[in-house]
Amino acid sequence: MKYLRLRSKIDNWLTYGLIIVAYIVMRLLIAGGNISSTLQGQLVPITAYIVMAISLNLTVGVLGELSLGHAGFMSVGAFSGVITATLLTDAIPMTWLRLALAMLVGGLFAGIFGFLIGIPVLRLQGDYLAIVTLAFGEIIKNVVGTIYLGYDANGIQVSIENNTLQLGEGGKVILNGPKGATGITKLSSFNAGFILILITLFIVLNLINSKSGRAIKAVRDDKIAAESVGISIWRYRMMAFVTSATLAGAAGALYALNYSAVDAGKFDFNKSILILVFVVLGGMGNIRGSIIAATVLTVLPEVLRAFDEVRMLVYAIILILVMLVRNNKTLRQLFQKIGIRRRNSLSNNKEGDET
Amino acid sequence: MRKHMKPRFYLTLIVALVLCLAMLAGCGDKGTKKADDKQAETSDDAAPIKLGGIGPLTGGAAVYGIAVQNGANIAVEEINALGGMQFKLNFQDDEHDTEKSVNAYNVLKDWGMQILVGTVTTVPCNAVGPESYNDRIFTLTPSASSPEVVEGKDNVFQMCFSDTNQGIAAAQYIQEKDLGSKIAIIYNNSDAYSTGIYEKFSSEAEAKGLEVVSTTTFTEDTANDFSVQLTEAQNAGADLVFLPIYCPPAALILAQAKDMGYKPAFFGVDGMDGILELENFDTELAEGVMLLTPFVADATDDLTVAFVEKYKDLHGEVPNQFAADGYDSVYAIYEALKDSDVTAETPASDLCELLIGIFTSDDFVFNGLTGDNMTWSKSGEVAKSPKGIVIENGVYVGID
Amino acid sequence: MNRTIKKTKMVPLPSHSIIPERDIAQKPILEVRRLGINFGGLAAVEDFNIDVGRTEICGIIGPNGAGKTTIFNLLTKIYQPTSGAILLDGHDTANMNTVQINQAGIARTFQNIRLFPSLSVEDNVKIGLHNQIGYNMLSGIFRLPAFFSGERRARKRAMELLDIFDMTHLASHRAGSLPYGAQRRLELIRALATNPKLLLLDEPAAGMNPSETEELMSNIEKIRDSFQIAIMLIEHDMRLVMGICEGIAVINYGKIIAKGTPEEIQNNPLVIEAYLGKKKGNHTC
Amino acid sequence: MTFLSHLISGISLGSIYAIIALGYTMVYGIAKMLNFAHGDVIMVGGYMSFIAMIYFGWPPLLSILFAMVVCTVLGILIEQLAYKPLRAAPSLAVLITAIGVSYFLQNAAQLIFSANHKSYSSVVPFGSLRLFNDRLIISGTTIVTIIVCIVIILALNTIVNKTKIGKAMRAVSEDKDAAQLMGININKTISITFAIGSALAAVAGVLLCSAYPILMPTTGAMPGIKAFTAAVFGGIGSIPGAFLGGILLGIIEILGKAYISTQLSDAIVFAVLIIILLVKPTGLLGKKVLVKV
Repeated sequence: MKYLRLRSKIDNWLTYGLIIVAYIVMRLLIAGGNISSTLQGQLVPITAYIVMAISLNLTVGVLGELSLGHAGFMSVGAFSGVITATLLTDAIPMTWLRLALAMLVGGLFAGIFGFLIGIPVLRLQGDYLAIVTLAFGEIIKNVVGTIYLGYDANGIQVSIENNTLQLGEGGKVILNGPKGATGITKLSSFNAGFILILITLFIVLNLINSKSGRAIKAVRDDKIAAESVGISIWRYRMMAFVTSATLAGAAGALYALNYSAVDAGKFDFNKSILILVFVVLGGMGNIRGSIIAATVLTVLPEVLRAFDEVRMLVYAIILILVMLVRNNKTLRQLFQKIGIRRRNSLSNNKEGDET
Repeated sequence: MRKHMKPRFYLTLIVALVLCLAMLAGCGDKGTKKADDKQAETSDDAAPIKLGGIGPLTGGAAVYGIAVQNGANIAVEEINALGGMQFKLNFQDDEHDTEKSVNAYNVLKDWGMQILVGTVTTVPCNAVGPESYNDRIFTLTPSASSPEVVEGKDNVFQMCFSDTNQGIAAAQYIQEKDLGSKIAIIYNNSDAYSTGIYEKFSSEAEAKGLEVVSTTTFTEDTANDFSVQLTEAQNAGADLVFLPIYCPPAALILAQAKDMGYKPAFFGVDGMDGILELENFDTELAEGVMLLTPFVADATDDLTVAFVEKYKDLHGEVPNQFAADGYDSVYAIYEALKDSDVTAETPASDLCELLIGIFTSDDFVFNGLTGDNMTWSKSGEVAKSPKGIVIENGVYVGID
Repeated sequence: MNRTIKKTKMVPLPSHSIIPERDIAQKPILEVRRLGINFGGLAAVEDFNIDVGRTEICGIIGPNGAGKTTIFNLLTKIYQPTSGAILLDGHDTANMNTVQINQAGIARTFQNIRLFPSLSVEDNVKIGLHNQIGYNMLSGIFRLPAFFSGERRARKRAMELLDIFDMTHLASHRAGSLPYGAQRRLELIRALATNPKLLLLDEPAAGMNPSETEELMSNIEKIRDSFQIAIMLIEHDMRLVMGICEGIAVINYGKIIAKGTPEEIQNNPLVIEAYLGKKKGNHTC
Repeated sequence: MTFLSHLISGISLGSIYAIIALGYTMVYGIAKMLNFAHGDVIMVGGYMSFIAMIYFGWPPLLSILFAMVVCTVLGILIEQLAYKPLRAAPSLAVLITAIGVSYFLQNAAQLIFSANHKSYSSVVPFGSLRLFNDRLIISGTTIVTIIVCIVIILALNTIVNKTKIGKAMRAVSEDKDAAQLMGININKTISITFAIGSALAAVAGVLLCSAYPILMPTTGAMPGIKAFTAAVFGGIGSIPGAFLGGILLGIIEILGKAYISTQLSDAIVFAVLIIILLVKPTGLLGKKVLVKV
């Protein structure tokens, strides 16, 4: 009995440990100059995707609701973060503070959106809920792509659909409709991403292992039973959904501020699906699994560049095979027979499903 | 039951494997050919200068990236065959995505890229440009046309018209030739290129006193049905429809307009090039369509003829403007460097300063597939004159 | 959620009370008047009236499909009644939803066990204690002192409750992996954890063997005695019903056909008819 | 009159969504899985008929048949290789696998047919129906698509309700385990469902490309998502619902473009979807599932 509680604790510390060790290894590699530009350039997106995967796991794995619009929250966070960072350029010279504020504002806005979207979404169930999250993701993509926003000495100007900004001298367009935001001052760093992961882990793991997390899991397991013991499903679904959206928003800000340009079309259905793939591959409700899957699947396409034009085909085949091997007993045994037993069982231990 | 199914499962597995292998074998041909090329390149005495290329080779925009890659490869082969300065092109996929584009850029950096030919599409180029600016790697984009691409970056140059210039040129052209009195515009507002041209065109048209009677849009996701846009243009009495878009939606618009019995003049930009080369396209639909483009595949000058011939031989397709841009980009770099003593050992930053100097010097004039007497401004925009083209009897004909 | 229901006028009805003597002095914990629900025009429950005393154990019996579980679903607002009124401890529950009903003091178990199968036994009970654990989301995330004290108390209480059925050794098992009988007991403990005034048990002895049933009976009585709450149960096991219930209501086709003490019910011809069919020579059973 | 003509455009677009949605809903209704690769099977159907017509010079009807055969084989192959091993796995695993299949088909198509766009020739042999002096035009493809939709609905209804395999399908749809206990071969039933769904996809591909004659490897992706939306709109699993949902989606999209904004038409479509689902949480014609407690 104590053993199980202890194991869950050890499990959490392992997750923190994994992140910290990975961070230290990367730092050492960078310090020693032994890291390729490719990998170094991917560090920030990897951290952003890890946060995305963990946050989506809260909705999909812990709450048990399929969300196909997670990229929408990333988008809201990305653009509100970029706007914040750009507006504060002169006011706050410290880049780290500006980045932190941008992530905070990004998270806040995404959280507000999550709440507003949650009101209708969380009245639905199952596949219908999923399609409505997809719909919101598409709406966000569509609408953000039509916003023009700029500022000059007189303040901020916004227009929708047509660029009617009348900026004075020294004015700057931040959001430029379909072109998105360009000329962003890059603020994100690996350190910031690392800290955001730690914060995310802190929030998510502590939430899961508290009274609220227990209620969220209860709602996942059986809604009627949860209500019958006085758990408000609306409240806890909303809690998970908004927390998830907020973290996605912060990750979006981190992600966007790592590039000089970002457009609304980036955060589309395919991006939502990509993050969902991280979660499912890593194991539902398995936070460490999400981290590993997000990292591996972000690096994989780069590793596959050796395949030239068949690269994405190979990626697709690997994705299908991994899903099959992970979920089909016969195939798993077959693979073990072929002789990758050790590696497989090792990875099974690592990514083993909790559910 | 299980026992019955197992063999069938393996049977299907085998069938699929055979299919995969067959496909890989089909691709393998290309692969080995390429490897041979690479060997041929490296067997020459001088070590090649490393050119990096970035563009979408997979996904929805793949057609543009692949065209640039193919065009650039032809140029590299030709240049290497001349002896003397040798090039080696490493072209990486970016899936028309900013993140992947920066990844591709870093891959190329690890490879030792000295000059960047890329990126093909605008939004990724906005993300890669600042990187190459910081790293001091000379960048010549074949086809990323937005003014933001070159803005504030002294090392980034464009081979194609900037959207601004195209928008202005189109408005000027329409006014000068008096092509239409009432203009309707249909543009893709989820696309930076299309929106960029539209914005400049509409302000320029206003300045020139052209009457724009209808402005409608579509997005990548709704690029199927244009009945609403066309009806609106028709009801507004537009006699000229300006289409600052790529050819696939343009082809749909032409077909749907014909079906509606709406027959205005259509005026396109360089993205419309390639419409006649769409496989199985009914050229009658495009009869009378005008476009401003720097390149047409059935031009009769020697350079174009030779290029088109070679491209068809290698890829079985007629090259479009993107292929020509890719080809020209490599040649422009070659022209700029051929009299210098740069080698594979020259650091990228030295090459960068050198090339910036040459490209912005007054006496550097480049003649290529996509224009004669091209020069570059300090900002990185190209100056060349667009050709007005009209489609007659299924072929492009110069208007002038 | 808060659909207003047609309220029938509260007319003083002749008491249907089968409340045991010790509870008569006090207000009944549950008063149900003319409760009814239609499913697509079909009256699943109709004109259902009952009073339950503060510490009464009462039973609802009836053939399959008589509407017994529907009554529980109405009492807990999983279904919204189409007519009638439910008064819990004298308060009208018309505008309450399932969650509020539980917080107001009704807890229940389900005919087809509804545990949280992926959570541990201990956590299942802690979910029942949820509204009594006094810390909020932020204390949970930031691990403020309130979190630790709240969790400590919850754990202590959970163990006390599990101890009623000698289940403390199972605390760390997954609820879904428990044997059937243990699941039923756990569900009861979870309901009890919400600190109810009225406990609804839907076939608590289903699937239990005679000795387990025996134990359950004594436990139900023990719970009533130590928690001083009312218990209403649906059961097919006549030994259990006749053994521990003080009042029994018999339902058929959604209506009460008889009410009374176990002895009265056993001798009621209507009940015998409902269970055995009319004596027209049909030798059912 | 303008409104009428917009309405007809909406119905044209909607009929295309409807025919794709029929395949989606059929597979979902029986196999209970969201087959996100459906849109890409449609694309394959488009390419196959294109090849048959242009490269082989076959007549349209034969080309359609060829596309149907290829897609059916492809559908069965996908089902056997990618979905069948996951019969016992959680539904999300199947969803992700379907997405993998979708990536695979798109990229394979690009390698085989090249990324270059192809211009499709309509298979519909007659032109548009012109009324009121050309002010109202109903294209031949629209008429054919609607007729085909109705034929498919009737055929599916007959198969599902009148045949033995249909009975098996209904049983599998209700309860897989119980169906298996009753001696129904679940794998065979689901395979046949996929075969039918894929054949429908081929027909949908041909009609999609006839209506909007540009063919590329990503042709099926967006119509696929829209049709999925349409299927949910009508109540996923309901065959007439898919038709109704498709038509309505098309009409809303076109009217949204015409009267509100051409830029935000997608946002409008999805907003209407959300509103409908809030009023009718299981779609227009979806069965309301009463939770048994």
